[in-house]
Amino acid sequence: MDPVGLFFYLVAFLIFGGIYAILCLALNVQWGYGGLFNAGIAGFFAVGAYTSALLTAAPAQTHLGGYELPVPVGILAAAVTAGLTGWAVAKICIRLKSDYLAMASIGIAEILRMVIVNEDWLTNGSLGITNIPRPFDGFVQGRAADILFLLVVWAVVIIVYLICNRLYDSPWGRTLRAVRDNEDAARAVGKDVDAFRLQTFVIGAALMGVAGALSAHYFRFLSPEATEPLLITFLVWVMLMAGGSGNNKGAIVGALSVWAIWSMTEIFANRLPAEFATRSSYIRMLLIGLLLQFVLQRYRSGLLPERSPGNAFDKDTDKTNG
Amino acid sequence: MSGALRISIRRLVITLENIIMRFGGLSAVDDVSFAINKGEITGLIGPNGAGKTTLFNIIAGRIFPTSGRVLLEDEDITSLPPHERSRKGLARTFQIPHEFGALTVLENLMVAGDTSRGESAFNAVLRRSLFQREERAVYERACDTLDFLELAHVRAEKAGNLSGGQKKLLELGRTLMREPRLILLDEIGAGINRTLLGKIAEKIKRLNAERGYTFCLIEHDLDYVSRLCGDVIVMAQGKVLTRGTIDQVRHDERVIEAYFGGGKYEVGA
Amino acid sequence: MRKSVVMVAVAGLLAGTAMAQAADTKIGALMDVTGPLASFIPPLMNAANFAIKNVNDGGGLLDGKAVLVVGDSQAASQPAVDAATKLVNVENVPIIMGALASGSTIAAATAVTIPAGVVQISPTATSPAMTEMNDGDHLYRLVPSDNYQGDVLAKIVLAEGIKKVAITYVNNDYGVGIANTFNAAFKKAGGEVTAFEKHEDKKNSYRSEIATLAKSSPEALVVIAYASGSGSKIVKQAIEGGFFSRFIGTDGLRDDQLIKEVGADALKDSFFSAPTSPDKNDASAKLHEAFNAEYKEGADKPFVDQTYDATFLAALAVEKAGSADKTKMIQALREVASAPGEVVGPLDWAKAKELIKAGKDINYEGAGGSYEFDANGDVTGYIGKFIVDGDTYKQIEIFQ
Amino acid sequence: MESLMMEFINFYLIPGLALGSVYALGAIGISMIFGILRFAHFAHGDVMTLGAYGTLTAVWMSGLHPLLALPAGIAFAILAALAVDKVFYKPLRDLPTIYTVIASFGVALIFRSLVQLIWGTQNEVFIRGVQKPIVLFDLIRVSVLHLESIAVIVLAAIALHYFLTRTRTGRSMRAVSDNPELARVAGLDTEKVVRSTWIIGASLAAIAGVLSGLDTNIHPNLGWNLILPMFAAAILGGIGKPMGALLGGMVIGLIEELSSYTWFTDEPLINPGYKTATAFLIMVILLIFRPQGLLKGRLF
Repeated sequence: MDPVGLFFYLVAFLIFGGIYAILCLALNVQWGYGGLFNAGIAGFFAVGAYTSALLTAAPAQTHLGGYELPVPVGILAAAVTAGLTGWAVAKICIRLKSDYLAMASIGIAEILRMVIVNEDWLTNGSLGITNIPRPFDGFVQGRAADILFLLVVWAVVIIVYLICNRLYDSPWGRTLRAVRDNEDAARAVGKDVDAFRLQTFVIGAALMGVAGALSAHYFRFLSPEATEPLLITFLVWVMLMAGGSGNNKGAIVGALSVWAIWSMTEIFANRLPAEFATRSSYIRMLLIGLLLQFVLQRYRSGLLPERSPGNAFDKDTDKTNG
Repeated sequence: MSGALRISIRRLVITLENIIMRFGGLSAVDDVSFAINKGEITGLIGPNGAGKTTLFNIIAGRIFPTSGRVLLEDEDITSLPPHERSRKGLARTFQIPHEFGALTVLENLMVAGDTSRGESAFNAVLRRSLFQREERAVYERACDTLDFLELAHVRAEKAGNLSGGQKKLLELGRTLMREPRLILLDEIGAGINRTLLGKIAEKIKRLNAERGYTFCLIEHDLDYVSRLCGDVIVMAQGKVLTRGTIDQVRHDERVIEAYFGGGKYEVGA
Repeated sequence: MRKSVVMVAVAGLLAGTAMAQAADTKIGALMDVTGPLASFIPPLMNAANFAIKNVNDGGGLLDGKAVLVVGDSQAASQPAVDAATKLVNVENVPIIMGALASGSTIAAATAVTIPAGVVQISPTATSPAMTEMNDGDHLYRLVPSDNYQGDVLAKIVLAEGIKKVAITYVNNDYGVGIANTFNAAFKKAGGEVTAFEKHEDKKNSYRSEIATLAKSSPEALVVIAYASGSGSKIVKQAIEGGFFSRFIGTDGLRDDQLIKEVGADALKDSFFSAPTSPDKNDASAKLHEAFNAEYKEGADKPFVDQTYDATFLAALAVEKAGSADKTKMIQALREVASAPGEVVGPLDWAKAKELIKAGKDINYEGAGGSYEFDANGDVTGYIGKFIVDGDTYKQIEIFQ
Repeated sequence: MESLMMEFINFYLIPGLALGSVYALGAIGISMIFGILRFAHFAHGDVMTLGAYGTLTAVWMSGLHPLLALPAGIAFAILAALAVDKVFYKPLRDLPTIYTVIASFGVALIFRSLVQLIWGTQNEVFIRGVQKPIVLFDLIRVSVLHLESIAVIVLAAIALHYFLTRTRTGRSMRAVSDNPELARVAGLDTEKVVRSTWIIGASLAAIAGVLSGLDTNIHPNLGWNLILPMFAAAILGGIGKPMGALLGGMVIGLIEELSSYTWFTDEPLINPGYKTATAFLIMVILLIFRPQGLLKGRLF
């Protein structure tokens, strides 16, 4: 066993885990707080990834952009364009109820995917974008660059976590949860339900864009299969359900634990005899499907269920709040 | 109709003018006009399907009438969405409790407060000091309301876990979080036990007497109505049948007809 | 509970690693086992396993056996990077064969293998972008870049006397690359392209596209797609609709699957291009015979030759380097793959091991080509022209 | 002019209808499950795949024509659907639908992995070689398969209509779909209704899978690749309206084929790369402006 290798696997594991954690936190804003069934996560992820990639990549004949802007600018721009996309989507279909919103968002994500794959002038189509930089690219070479990138990713995770926590622990978050629990009652107590949903959708979409940007910088390469819904939309949903929707810590824990299962099962699969080399991958997918059912039936409120943020004023009044 | 004559225009909270509500071919509300007097507890009664809840929904803005006007004091609010009516002081409860299930009891009340600064996502993340005073005020009002409703012991409980009666109290509490000009109570007494029913009635009376709150309530239990309401409006088949004190309407032939289809019974006896 | 899962995972990991013999050497393989290319994989997996089997039957690798460790790259960047990370860091492989799709190959290379200094040999990735990549000489491939096959195919078509074609290509890295080059080369050489349309993979009906392609009566339809994807469907529906009877395809279409779905009769006027081995080399035939003896079928499937060769080359590089030290792989790979040196071919592991032991230089001439890597890690390679012959394909001409 | 007309019929209209009939058969099940069980069944495409593979196995074992071996595939698909309903969906029935939706996503993964494990990943075909089309009056060229598809969908529509209007179970199903609260009060046997829904949905899915397999080939992603257009069809027709779903499927199939017709110029109206996007675009537009669908389906 090579400890150095294991260390670098852990680094890579945590980079992926961090990117998924951001996606999960973003979905938590939309679903956990706001009750919006967004099944088009991959679409916002892709918009963010392409925005940042096109702005920061080296100039190329094959696609638009290549402005070599600094990576943080790219990431911010990713949040803005993904947020704007989210705004447009929400403007059209925020009034739709649960499953219908899911259908509409899948449909829109698929349309976005087709635009990415078809509009060669913009994205270089299926050939993808190469030479996407990472932040601080000049400083470190080789595998050590991963450590630096890990720090960048988790710095973003912490920022996103803090943002989400502040949103949660505020009248804004409280109202949003009220909208989620009962739309009519929220209206009856003076809340503009559509406006809250719109904001939620935009904030979530922008954060998803950030995750997309980070993944493009991590791979240094971006092509349309980055929008694969199985890997982005579906997996993120599973992570949030497993971690505990409505709970930011739960979102991060869910992202890391489901990603651990997804990634580490392959190491087992590799221990099977050679005859199983192809089959082990199918068995792995089968097990993931079964595990999901297990989580849904046994841990349906997640590892860390939703908790009310508590009230700062309670401390100086009484101790009944738990 | 003597009630309407008694009061001057300025004392009307809500005025309905020729409200018609059609669903497909059916008229749920058929040319209804009446006004609700400030500072009183008005009862709205009638058999099932009379259009009472539809009318409530029209007043609260949950649905919009096919024709007619709704006035809040002198202002035409016919096309105002429900949340804006709520901000103008129109509060309501629902027939089936509409609690915010995953929120604590305290949060359920605080949500209903006026937290316009804290409801900005930008402030929530970056300028949290901006809404602390507002939040404090809402918190204190919520605590007072909990004490008033005797719900303080469950303040940290998730609202979804409350009993049916406690949920009704909570709904009532939510209407008190902003200074309400009119509180619409849709069968607040339905499906809860006698003791709690008495308690709710007492609270409503106190709110009316001590704070001068105006109520309009839909209720089936006429004894209950008689304990609370000085003014009763009777509806049947989408129309207003009559209006008066509970004793007047109880003995009104048309009311008996509407409730029992003809027999000579005393309503609610 | 979750903690215990992770604990078990780590424990299993340690146990699993302990199980492998100390003297065995791992060869990494990135295969798009699940995902959109899944239908290609079984014969390719056999090819990789067969190469490892040949190594072990012929005396093993270094002082022990060769062990193939497969990572599932799912033809997408994210799983490719994840799988490559595990191969490099957990399995500590000195060299990696794969991945198959250009996208997963590039992502794995830029994010993992290049920074980690591990040599990666893709048997099939054709993207032109790989040529210019700043890869520190770590990335190789055994098929010519799209630019090459497209150019050659244009020559083949014109040589057949076909002047007017319609082109349809699958909208992925494979289809777009070859189609663009072919289109440009064909026009430049005086051919006429009546229609140039991409299509989506995974659809059930391409009839309206085909009807549109058939306008202005081209002589043949160039189909740049995988037989197990949209390729067979397009050919079949074009024949059924009576639009085309003559088809021109690339290695993705030149698949037994096409004959299985369309039938040999309908393809008698059609021809195909695919990377191949030089004229006199019988390596391919030799490999196919042995392969089919082992697995009953599949030797003629696309990319089987290249996958076998890539795995075999990876093993040769390790043997040549004399240890599983990843830093020695670049030089070792270049030495065993290129002339000069005594020629060895597929199945010749014992001979190769002997020669390396004796300190002689060897030159692997594979079933899919002779693989003289240029400075970019690319090969020029040979392109063969194939026609349908019974249930399979026959090579009738070779271009360089 | 006439030849243009014929070209339109032969190469756009009839293939569009044939494609539409596959979508329609799948969409009926989706629409009924959505209407009665109230969730979007993401594994429905994979039920189609199972039906196709079940039939394929029966063809291999018996040597029958695929359409004759179809009952075996149908039985297999029904069994699979009932089993997953019992084991995976039923325990979640009282929870918010999101749980069941996610569960069905997982079931789709399970089905697909099982197919890959049992039958492998390579494409299979029912019938080898090209089917020569029938030529009528020197003008109309139709493939036998397309006639079969259209015949099957007509038969299915008649049978379904009969079932839903004339049988007690069928009427119960419609009642539950239209108004579940009322139906519960009326004391309908909900479990029986649920079972019938799965049986019908899975049977039609299996037929769709086999038709699709006959038209092209059979592979583990066969149904999964069709799931989104089928959802679009179900929504287009109105959720909970089987006949609407049928119509929706036809419309989506036709639009996909016709979108790349050279309507006004010599160029296809829509870049064929965007063919599928047309289905989604219609779905999204419909969801926004007429979420109850063409035939006034339920809204939740």
